[in-house]
Amino acid sequence: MRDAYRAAALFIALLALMLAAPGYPRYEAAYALALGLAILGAVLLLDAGLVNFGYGMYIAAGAYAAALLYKHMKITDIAITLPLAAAVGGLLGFATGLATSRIRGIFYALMTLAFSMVIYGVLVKFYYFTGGSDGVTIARVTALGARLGDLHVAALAAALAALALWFRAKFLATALGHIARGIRENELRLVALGVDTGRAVALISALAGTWGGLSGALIAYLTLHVSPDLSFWSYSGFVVIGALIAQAASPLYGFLVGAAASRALNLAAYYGSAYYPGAYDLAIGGGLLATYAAIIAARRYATGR
Amino acid sequence: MVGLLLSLLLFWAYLALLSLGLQFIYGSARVLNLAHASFFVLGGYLASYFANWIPLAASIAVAAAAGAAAGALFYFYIRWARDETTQLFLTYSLFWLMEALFRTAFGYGLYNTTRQALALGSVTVADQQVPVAGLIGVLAMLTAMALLYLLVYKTTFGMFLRAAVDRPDVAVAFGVPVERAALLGIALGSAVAAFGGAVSSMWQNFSIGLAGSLLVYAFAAVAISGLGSLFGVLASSLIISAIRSAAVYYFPELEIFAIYIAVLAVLAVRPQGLFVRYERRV
Amino acid sequence: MVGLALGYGFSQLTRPAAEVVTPSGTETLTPSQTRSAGGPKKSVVKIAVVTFTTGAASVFGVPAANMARLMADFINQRGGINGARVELDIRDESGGADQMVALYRQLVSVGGVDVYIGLISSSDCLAVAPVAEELGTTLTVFFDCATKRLVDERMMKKVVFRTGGTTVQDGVALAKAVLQHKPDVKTVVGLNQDYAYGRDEWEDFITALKKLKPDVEVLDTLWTPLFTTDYSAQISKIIDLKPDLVHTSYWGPDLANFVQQAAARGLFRVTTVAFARGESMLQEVGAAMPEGQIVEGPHYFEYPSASPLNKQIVEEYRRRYGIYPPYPAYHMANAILGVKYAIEAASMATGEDWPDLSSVSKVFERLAYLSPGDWIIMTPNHNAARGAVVGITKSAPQYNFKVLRPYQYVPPAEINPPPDMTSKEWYATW
Amino acid sequence: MVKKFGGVTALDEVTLEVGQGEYVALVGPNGSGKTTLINVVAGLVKPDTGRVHLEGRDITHLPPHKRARLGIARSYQLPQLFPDSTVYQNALIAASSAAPLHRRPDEEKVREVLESFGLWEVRHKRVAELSEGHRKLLDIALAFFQTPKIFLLDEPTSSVSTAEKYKVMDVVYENLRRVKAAALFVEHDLDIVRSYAHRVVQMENGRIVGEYKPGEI
Repeated sequence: MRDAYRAAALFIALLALMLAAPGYPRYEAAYALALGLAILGAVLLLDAGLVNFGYGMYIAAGAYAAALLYKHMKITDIAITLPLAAAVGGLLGFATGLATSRIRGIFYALMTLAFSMVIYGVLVKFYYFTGGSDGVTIARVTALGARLGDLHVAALAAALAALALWFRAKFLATALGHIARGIRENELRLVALGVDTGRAVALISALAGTWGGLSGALIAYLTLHVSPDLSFWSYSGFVVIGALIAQAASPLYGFLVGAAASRALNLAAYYGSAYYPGAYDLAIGGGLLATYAAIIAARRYATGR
Repeated sequence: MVGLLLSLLLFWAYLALLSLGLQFIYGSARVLNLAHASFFVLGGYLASYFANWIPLAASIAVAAAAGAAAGALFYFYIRWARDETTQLFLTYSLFWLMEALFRTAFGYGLYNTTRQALALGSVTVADQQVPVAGLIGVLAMLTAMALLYLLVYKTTFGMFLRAAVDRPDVAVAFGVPVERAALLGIALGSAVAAFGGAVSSMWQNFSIGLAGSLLVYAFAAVAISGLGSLFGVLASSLIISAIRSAAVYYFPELEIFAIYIAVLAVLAVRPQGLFVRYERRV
Repeated sequence: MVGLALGYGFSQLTRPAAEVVTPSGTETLTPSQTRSAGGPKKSVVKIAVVTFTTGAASVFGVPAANMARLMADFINQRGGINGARVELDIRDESGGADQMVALYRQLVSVGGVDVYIGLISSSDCLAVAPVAEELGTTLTVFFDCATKRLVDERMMKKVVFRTGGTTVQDGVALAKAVLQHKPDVKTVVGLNQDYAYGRDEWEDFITALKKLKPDVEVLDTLWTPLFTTDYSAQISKIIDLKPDLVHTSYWGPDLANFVQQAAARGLFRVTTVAFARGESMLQEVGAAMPEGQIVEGPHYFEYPSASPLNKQIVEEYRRRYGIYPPYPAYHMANAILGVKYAIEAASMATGEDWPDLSSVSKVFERLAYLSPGDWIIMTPNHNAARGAVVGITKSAPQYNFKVLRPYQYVPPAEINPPPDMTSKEWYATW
Repeated sequence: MVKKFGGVTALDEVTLEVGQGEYVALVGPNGSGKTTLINVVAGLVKPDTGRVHLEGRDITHLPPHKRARLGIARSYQLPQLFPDSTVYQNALIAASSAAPLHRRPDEEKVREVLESFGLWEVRHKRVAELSEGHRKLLDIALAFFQTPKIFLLDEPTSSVSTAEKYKVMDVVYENLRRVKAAALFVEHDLDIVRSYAHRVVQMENGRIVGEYKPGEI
């Protein structure tokens, strides 16, 4: 039960933050939580030692599921678009999981990168269906008919983040969580212990895809616009690095640390870009390095290794 | 038909120049560099910049030398990576740091040496006007390949290199300077990349954001060829160039896809790539 | 009805003189005669300027940012906007639509900007427009993006405006010019970037051309990803097809790459190329651009040759930045002047020293003002009804790049659908 | 059963049967095909010809993880553990391979197995900090979460000090007897063979060259 209490506490804390924060900081906090869901998905795969360099495709799948439902069928209700986005992300995760069930290491990273670039190609190419590189604009988001403003979406982000924390705690405790660790550390032995690691990878990928889809839908509700860039390799790289930071920071709360770090870098880039054109790239490159080094140092200090 | 073959040849040279360095560095130091295309672009920038004052050939040489120096710096940077994920992390950050460098140093404008390349004139082949610069590009690629091949398989340094990369622990026991081999391997690979960029500046503009899109082509070439094989990446660049040129000619809508679907097909059938190195058939 | 003749040279660039001007086909706002000096005195107006200062599109964005700096100085030297000094906060547009939405929110809240002028990429405009309308706190003016979806899908209702034209003007003006210079054109090949801007430009051009000359045949349409670096395959195919005309809307490095590689391969000897919005790269491409090509641009520095305002701006721009102002620079001037006159006209109309956003918006919808490059006539759909310049490239002794000789200005009435009609409906009426 | 690797014949017409609860030792010089035979039974290696049966059912074409579920457990000459985890976490992973994916692994069973292998006291130690003996025991213990029917022991006491050899074998056999599992084990130390095997099979160059009672060697 402890997981549920912990998740509820996080929800209340986040909700309070959302209510207190004015317009823009609230938007940034909500976007960080949305990114946190994607980082959680990438962390699930990292648990199994799988660096998915095309993770953005799951985010794009969820975001476009929500956006295209609006573009073609004028559906704005999150009761429909949110579960569908999660399902589409999960399906894509399962499919890529099956395709990569026997593939590990650098080849896994290359293959998932190739998948995401095919998805990127689809989103850019089918201009009349997907809006091409202009992406899709969502006029408004509703829940059971009522129009959702910034605050409501922020509250939704808080709820999903709490759900993510509960899920993470559950995942770490269940057999699948331990099996993921087993795949990372010694897959050969795990097979000899009777585990179909191919199926396990497919399942973990499906879960990662589902969280990616949810993250994509949330980003769509927040920014009211989706573009193929979500599936480009540099965005996936950003999520994977956030996940590496999360993994180094803490098994349970890591994804929140990763999300906060990535959004903080974005803010630093904003303030820097007024004075120096290279600020954005410097903030991302330098910021990531500094954060990772800090966490490794903290980890080494803590365990005295 | 001649047009198709010509464009195939030119893009083949361009892609091979881009991918050879990436492959050589992985082959000699087990480093898959996410910022590899940035070294290629660095070469293009430097050549374009210096070509305003010194002759084209000299500016290409300067760019290649700078590439080697940058490669050496990169070696000391990447040595911190204990495992693949840290390596991925460090090179991803390096990618952004080099973009910041490009934005500050070459932020505005288009960098190319097309003016000098145009002066080299062109040759007509069956009603197709072929720029001499393109032929130089193909020549440059073939010489780079020959140089690397000779070096790896015909010199003691090459032997050190191959030994160091296959079994570093055993190689050290035999007195192979593993560290120095990796340093030289990376420096040479980066020099080839910068040289490739410098040569490509004869027909292409260099600007911010280019490294990001080029990397995907280089990864496609390396994925199809298999990691480490120099001839493999030469062959895979030809395959990709053929696919791309055919796509443009016969089904232009598919151009973006064609290459990535080929990568998926190869990875599905032979994840380690079509021309894997450890079968020593180079 | 106000017609803000607003003086003719920069020296007269002071408060709007209330003189009725009736540019064809649009009515404008009349200011009340007396203006009380009441209301809060605003000493500084902070304008965010978001354009590509780095990256492939910097050849577009930096000239615009430079024009913003030049216009701000000029306006400040002549009493600013309604007495308030203009302060610019120039930001880089790179990072994608996602990033632009976050930047917009940062600027209008934490950044404390009064006016937001920005955006070259259509993807960014389409992302920021709905957020700006939903927040509704800041006057938002798009100065360059050309996507016609902002108009056709009525995305600009409250606080968002665009002082630049759309792909419709480019396509129709270019089609008419092509028929003028190559009346016997039969076969055409499209070579455009594979994203909404490229597709819209091609669609508008070929629809107009086929309406004007139904027997035109499209041999092929080639699509290349944005920022492609190698065009050898496309060039070979065009040389094989030998069409009478090639249409392209390439811009930035893609245009430079294509022209340089095509010239080296002798493409211009077998066909003529029509460049939609090609004017911006004339100076950048320089000698590589051959003579006899058809180039269209929303602006061209030699037009209007008689206007003292244009001559003064071109001279000052060249003195400061060493190049003639390409059309993105003119687009930025249109936007900044539009903001100035909208605020000042609203101030005259309402009598308040610093009018609120809704009255500024009401004025801006029906404003007509003289900008260096053209008369800017705003319409109720929040978009400017713009003209275009088309010409043939030619060498000229005093320029180290190809200029347009001859060139002609195509007035707005010829190439703009009426405000209440979408481009599709308008083409149907031809 | 025949198995060739390139030119080398690892297994040449080998037929072997292990009865219910029987302990069979495989002896012979290095390269005599002992480990290959174990790998074939475990499913890591496909024989060129010949069949593998478990309780009458032909499992030649079953993948390794299915064979493990049917009760073919194995240990390794060099212990195959989960290097970055503690003993307890290693056991949790092994327990999870027997549990339904969405449920928690049976921590009661973890305590039970670790205690029966004398590893409970060192459960929080990282695998790298364990003694050679403990590493061997953990390697074998991990296979006990699948209730083995037959246990393939690949040199269970190699690289363990002679003093600890018998301690290790006693613990292993006590657990084998507890779950009534048969054992096929490769062993060089003839004293161990004598004290623990019901039957001894000698192999050379991929062929079975002799079968003896423990007392006869």
